[in-house]
Amino acid sequence: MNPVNYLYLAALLFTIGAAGVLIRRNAIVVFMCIELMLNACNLALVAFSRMHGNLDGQIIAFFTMVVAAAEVVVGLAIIVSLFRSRHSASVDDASLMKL
Amino acid sequence: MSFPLLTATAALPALGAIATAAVPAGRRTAAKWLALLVSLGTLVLAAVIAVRFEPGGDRYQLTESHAWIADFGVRYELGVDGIAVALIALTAVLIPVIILAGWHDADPLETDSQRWRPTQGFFALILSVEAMVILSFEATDVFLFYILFEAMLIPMYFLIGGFGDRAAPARQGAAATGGGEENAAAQRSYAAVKFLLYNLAGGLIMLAAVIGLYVVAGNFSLTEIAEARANGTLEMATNTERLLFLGFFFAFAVKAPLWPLHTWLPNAMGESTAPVAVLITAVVDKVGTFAMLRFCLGLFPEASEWATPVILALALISIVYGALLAVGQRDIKRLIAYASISHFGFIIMGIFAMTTQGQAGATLYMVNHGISTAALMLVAGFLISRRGSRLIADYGGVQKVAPILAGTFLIGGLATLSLPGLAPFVSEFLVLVGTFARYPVVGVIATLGIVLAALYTLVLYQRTMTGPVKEEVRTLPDLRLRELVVVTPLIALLIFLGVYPKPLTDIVNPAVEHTMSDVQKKDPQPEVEAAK
Amino acid sequence: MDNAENLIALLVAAPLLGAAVLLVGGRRLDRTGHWIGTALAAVSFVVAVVLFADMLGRPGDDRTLYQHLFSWIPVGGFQADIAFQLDQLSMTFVLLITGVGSLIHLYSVGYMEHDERRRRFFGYLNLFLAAMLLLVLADNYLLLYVGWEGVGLASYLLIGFWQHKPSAATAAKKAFLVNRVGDMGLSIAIMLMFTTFGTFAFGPVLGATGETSEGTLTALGLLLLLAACGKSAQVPLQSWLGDAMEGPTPVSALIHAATMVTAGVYLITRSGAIFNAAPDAQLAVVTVGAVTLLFGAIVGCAKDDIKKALAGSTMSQIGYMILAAGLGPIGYAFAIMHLVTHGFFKAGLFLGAGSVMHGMNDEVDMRKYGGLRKYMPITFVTFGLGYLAIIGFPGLSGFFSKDKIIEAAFAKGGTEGWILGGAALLGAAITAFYMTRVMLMTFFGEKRWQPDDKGELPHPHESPRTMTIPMIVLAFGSVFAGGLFSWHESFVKWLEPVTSFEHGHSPLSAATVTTATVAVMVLGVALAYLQYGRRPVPVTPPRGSLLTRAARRDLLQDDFNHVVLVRGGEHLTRSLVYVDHSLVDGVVNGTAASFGGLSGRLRKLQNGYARTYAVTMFGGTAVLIAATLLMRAV
Amino acid sequence: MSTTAVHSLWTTAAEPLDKIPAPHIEYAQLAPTLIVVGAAILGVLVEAFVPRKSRHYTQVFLAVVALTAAFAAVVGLAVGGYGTTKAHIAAMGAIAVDGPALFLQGTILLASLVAVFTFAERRLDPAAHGKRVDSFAAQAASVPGSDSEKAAVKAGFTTTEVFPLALFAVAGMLVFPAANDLLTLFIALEVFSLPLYLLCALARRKRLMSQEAAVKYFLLGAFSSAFLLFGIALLYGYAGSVSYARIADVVDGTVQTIDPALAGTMGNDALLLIGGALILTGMLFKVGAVPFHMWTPDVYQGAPTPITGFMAAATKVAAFGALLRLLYVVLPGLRWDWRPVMWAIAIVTMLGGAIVAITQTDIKRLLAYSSIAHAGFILAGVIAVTPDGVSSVLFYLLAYSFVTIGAFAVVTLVRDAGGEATHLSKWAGLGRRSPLVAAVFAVFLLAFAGIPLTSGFSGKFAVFRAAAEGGAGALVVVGVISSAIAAFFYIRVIVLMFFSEPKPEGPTVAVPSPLTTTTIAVGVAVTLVLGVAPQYFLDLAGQASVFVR
Repeated sequence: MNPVNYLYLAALLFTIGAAGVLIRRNAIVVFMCIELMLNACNLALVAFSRMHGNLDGQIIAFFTMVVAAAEVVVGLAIIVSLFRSRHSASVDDASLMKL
Repeated sequence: MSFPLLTATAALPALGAIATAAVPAGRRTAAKWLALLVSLGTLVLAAVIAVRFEPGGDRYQLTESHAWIADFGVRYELGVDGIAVALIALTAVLIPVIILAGWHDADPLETDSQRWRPTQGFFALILSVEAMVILSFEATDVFLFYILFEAMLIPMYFLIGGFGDRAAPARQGAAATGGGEENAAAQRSYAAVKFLLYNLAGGLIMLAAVIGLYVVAGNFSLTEIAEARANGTLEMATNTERLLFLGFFFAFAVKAPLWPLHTWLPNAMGESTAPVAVLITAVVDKVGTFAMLRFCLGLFPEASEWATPVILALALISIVYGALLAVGQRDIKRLIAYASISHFGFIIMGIFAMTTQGQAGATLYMVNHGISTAALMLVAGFLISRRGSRLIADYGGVQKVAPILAGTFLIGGLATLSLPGLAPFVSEFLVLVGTFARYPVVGVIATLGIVLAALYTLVLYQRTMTGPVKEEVRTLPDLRLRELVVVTPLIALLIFLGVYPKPLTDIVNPAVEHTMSDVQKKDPQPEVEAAK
Repeated sequence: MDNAENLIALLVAAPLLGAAVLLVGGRRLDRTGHWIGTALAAVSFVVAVVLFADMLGRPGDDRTLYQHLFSWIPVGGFQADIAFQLDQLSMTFVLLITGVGSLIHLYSVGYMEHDERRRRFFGYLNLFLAAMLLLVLADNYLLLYVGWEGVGLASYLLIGFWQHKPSAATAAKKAFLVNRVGDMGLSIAIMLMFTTFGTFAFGPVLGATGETSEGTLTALGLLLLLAACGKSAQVPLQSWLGDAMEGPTPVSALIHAATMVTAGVYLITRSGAIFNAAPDAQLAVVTVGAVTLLFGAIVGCAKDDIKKALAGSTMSQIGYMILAAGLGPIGYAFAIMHLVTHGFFKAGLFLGAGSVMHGMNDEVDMRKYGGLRKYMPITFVTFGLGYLAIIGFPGLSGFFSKDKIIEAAFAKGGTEGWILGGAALLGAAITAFYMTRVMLMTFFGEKRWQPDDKGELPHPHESPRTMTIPMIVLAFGSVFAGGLFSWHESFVKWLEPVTSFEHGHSPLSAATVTTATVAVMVLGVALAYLQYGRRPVPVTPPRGSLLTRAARRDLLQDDFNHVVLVRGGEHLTRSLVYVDHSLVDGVVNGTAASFGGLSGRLRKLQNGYARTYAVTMFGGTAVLIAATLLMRAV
Repeated sequence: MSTTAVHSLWTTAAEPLDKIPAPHIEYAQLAPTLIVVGAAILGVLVEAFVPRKSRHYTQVFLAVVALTAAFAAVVGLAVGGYGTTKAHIAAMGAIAVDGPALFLQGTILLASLVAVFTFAERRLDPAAHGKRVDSFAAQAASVPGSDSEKAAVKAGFTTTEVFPLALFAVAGMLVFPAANDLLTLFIALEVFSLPLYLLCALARRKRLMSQEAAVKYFLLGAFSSAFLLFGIALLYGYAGSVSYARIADVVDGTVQTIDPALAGTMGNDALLLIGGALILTGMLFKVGAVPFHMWTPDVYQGAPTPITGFMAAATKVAAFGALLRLLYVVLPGLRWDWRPVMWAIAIVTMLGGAIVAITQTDIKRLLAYSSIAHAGFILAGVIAVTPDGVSSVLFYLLAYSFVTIGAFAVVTLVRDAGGEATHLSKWAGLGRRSPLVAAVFAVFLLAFAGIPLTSGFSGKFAVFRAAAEGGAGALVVVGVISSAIAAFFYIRVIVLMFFSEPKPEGPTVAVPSPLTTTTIAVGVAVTLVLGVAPQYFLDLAGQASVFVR
């Protein structure tokens, strides 16, 4: 199959993720959408890696996964602490600071 | 390497400022005396400059030059021509007077905390202004000048905003009138901010032009650039030159100030104490007109000529408009401020008339206007401090209770209306003649200014000093010794320079010749000789 | 006496020193001040006499002395010097100024006796003398201008001497301002001279009139005329003189009758060369003169205030002089001659008036005088002689000088000649009328004295010696000066080297003119007698004819000024203040405010919702990408 | 880890397994980073093993020593000529050791050092239960206002983890501007972002705001890094490599061997352009340029002030360093595409920051917006694609970072019952209460405003000059205009401090320990030195202005 299609898919996933970030209120969901975006990147990387016939893309994908994991740790920590102090994980509730 | 006289003259007040600021809170009087002595020392150094300066000699003398910011093509270059010497002398003379006049203006209030030391700050700021002004007169490096031109705004800003006089303010026109220390403070900081923003805006526009100049010329040395332009090694596209000129001129026109960029001056002079007002109009604003003469004409001769018609028109408007507004004022200080606007119109007109008489006259005008305004404004300040009001209407018949005060006030006023025999007449007439020689119509219209000047001065004098004695002024004391000491030298100078201005003209003339050659202009020949 | 020129400076220096000493000296001089002032004035007079004697000792064409003190304003081609020139013309003035001046100093000693600021008064008087002498001694127009404004200042200070009176302060201000308008003319004239001749010293300028266009000269002439109008209270700048009577009477006598107001005549005569070459300018001059001499005379008829009446007459008499000066070489000498005689008798009249007021608790309204001749005989006699002189009673000073002018006016020739001559004659008639009126209302008729504000009737008495002596001396002048001057045309001959002189060719014989003059004079006197001698004078002024009422108000000229200039000016300034505050300043504040508003609106975007921020980021990225792609596409 | 190395591993898999060619790493030249990382790891161990009461001092000591040593190492390298003649690519193409890298690393290290002093400050907050406390939460995990929090406070807990976290962040920042391939770039970004997210959440007072700031920062940061990563993917797809040099060659079309795949992707400029744009987005987010700036005010306000100062200074330096390298090394061939865009962004950033700041009422938000405006000014310098451009930006960053840290340090001093009094109205009359502090803050504000004789002016002049020489005269004009606007609000604060009457219930100025004092003193000193005699540092930046490829 034409590798370009994988890229289309990646772009699609990326956009879906972005859209999710923009429209979902729940911090956790938003965060998952971001993860989705990262994974879209991974797909693209792997596809390109295949096209160019070198491993760089795949290596980066691995790194990305690690980074994503780290982000989960940090992110969940923050979101949970926020949730515990506000009893809500809605991003929109967290708007003390504005203007 | 001879003794760096110019640096010393600027450094002394700078160090003095630091020392004064360091005086502990308790020792107020010590700070005052220190400041006074330092300013007098500066006066001595300035006198030395004036003596060491040879009118016949090089264009820039006592020069100093050191590497500074090579990366920006900036050098620490100093040098004085006759014009600079005259203005340095003016500054050095006025500052002690101002300090003495403002002796009690910054005494702390009971409400102030112990660590707040307004007095030390006041005199330190004045000295720092003196240092920067003097150095800016000496700078022959555009960048160095620009830096000082901008930096001196800060102390001025604190002087205006921090030390308004304690009189209940009286705002002009539709604006809300009303007393109260609160309101006063509000208007004071309004005036201060207005002053700073106006001048900062001007300065930033100039910054763009300065950068542009660097891009074109590659360095900032006034002498080098002028040379390069003269011998054609430095070409400037007409439009580039004009844009750069405008950038510079705008800043100077704000500072001078030229109509319609003048509106900060009445507020600033109205809200600040008389000595600070004098500092603004008599000393700091002179940097603007001086810079027009030295930098606008020196760096951009063609553009200057190109812009002359418009500038003359604006100057003319300033003259008449300022005078008319002065007539319409109800507040003594604002009246004097508008009068100054009118006078700055004359100075700028003289500079851009591009004749020897015009430019020499303009230079003398800077000096004389400094002295005369100082005299008038300071006496007005003494009056206001006695009665606690700036409204003309609150006075009347002062002449009867305080004849000496009234007399000095009258002399200041007569100087302002440039009565022959007093210094301002010489300069004003030179400016008029110089302008008339090249632009007769402009000269004639400008002459209206002398009638209007008589009008606002005499109206002011009549309303405040003559007529039946008002109840509130019946108890006003006459001038005290300190105040007499302040006024006497000014009046003496006014008379001396009015009768025998030759010492001044001797210094100034050669410098003016140079400027004329910068712009490659010759005085128009008299009709009769032209006919021959 | 060789190098007498070194004395010239002394003429100016003496009174100047006096002024300085008296004004700076302070209270400790209060007791002696007036004598110091008088003495220094006298010194200057003595010097003048010495120089005069010296001058007579030399041939007519070699009588001019020069003294160069120092270079004043040297800038490029502009070379102004402090230098004096003493020729017959200035000599005449110097003598008049110092002579009359000293007398009036003396008079003031008595007149100002009870004023606690007498020292200051004498200081101002000395200042005036110095300035006036500078004016007539200057050898260039710029220095003349200095004196010109100097006398203006002195007059300002002296008119407003009683500053606590608002009317006085206002009058002083008005005088200065109106004069400034005239000064504008002079200063512009000087500029024009500089651009035309490259100098403004008398010699070079007046010598080079041939080398420039008539247009320039006409312009110069008109500008100088403007200056003269201001200083000499000629129409249209005459309005200040009447109010100037607010000043102490000696001031009116010295400044506003004898000397300062005649400076205009001096200026025109001095600049004769310019006017001779500019007929149009001359025409303007004679017109102004003729109009003013009638104007002043008419005003003089209507005033009940004795000083204002005399002021009107001064205006009118100076009108004669200006007229004469405008006639050119046929008139200059007579202008100056009338100026001198007028200096004597008008000063005399004013001092007389002062003496009367002195006796009448400073009452100035003639309707409240009457029958005073018995009570102050000396005043009456001296005043009477002055009166006879001014109406041109044959044999007295005024007769000779005025008669010559009228003759010269006719000699102008053509219709102009007739008109001017006619005007001059008419003026003579009216002069006789109003002066007789003054005479009758003051010294004859029954007493119409009114109690003053303190409610006590005045006790008229003769004035002290210090006041009467000057009056007597001046009376002598009013009687004999004219005769002396016209003795073998001595005065004309004396001035000729400076002003040049030629006999006019009058269409009427001298005899005819003289008889006509005398005739109209008698007529005027007769009319006045019928009006004020036969019938009792009402204390409250009658409503009077339209003309009378107009004349009382200076022919409405003041009202015109008030409406047009004062009111108009006030409106202009008020509206400008508004403009400055709302427009010029408004623009700036508006800009600031608009930035504030913009800021406020942009701020709203920062609404605290993370997702909004994400949207902006996303949008930003989209735009960024689109832009980059577009860049490439284009 | 270099990708070419990986490639070789893959192709040589046939070889016997006992021979694994070890990658060649120049440890000496990576010393600064390694020292910091090592110290960070040590810090974690300290948390684990050192008893609580001595942790604070140990951590502070460790951090200070580490940063100083790292800085010494940087200086050593610079003196060793690695900034100029010996500049080259280290760690098998992963990291560049050259002038800009060293200059920026030096700046970051110094900035972090003085910032760490403010972290360690324990005199400002009133002692809780007789124990000195710093400005970080006693126990970040405990719910605000809960009993556990009270207990933690009572027990005198302090979050000494801030120091290792900060060190990790610093390590990432050191690598970020030196990264020479996209992978390293991405990793470095994450390495310094993640600790910062956490640090933001650690405020002792106003914890809700602090947490909110953390969340916002985290979500938006992750969002932007996703964009960055996608950009990386596309660029990799375009060039078939992530090493800067290689990509640059491909962009310039100067590659020797072109395999068919590469030929295919090379033809597709969309990949290149979109990828470039996405990477720019990621950078501009960190820089805080409009329209990617919106996190800045909230995060600056919510984060503990010492962290804000650290972030505002060090992050900007690192991000701009990376941006410079990206634009000057990777995408110079694309200049004609990105310059117009950057023009637009610079303009909106300068104006936007300045204008919105006018109406701010909270000092920290005010400084946030001013930092946005300054980002705009720096971008003006970035756009001039000349060595002068680079040096001017380097100089500006140096000047700016110290002013910023100093300013925020002063903010920590002005306190009332609720902790720091950041609302402007509370600053009224400060000049009369404590003239010295007010004067110092005024100096910083004047520097921000770019008044001559302060570092702000020298920096502004440098970048504007570079921009003008680079042919961006219009940008300079916009710059001065927005400076004029910006001046307005700086002056507003000065007016407030000096010309308005102090409020009776106004805040007090806490007397700091030598630590914060040092920070502020250094800030003032640098501000004035760079303002009056900047020549030496300009030379330094000038020598350091050449990127190695």
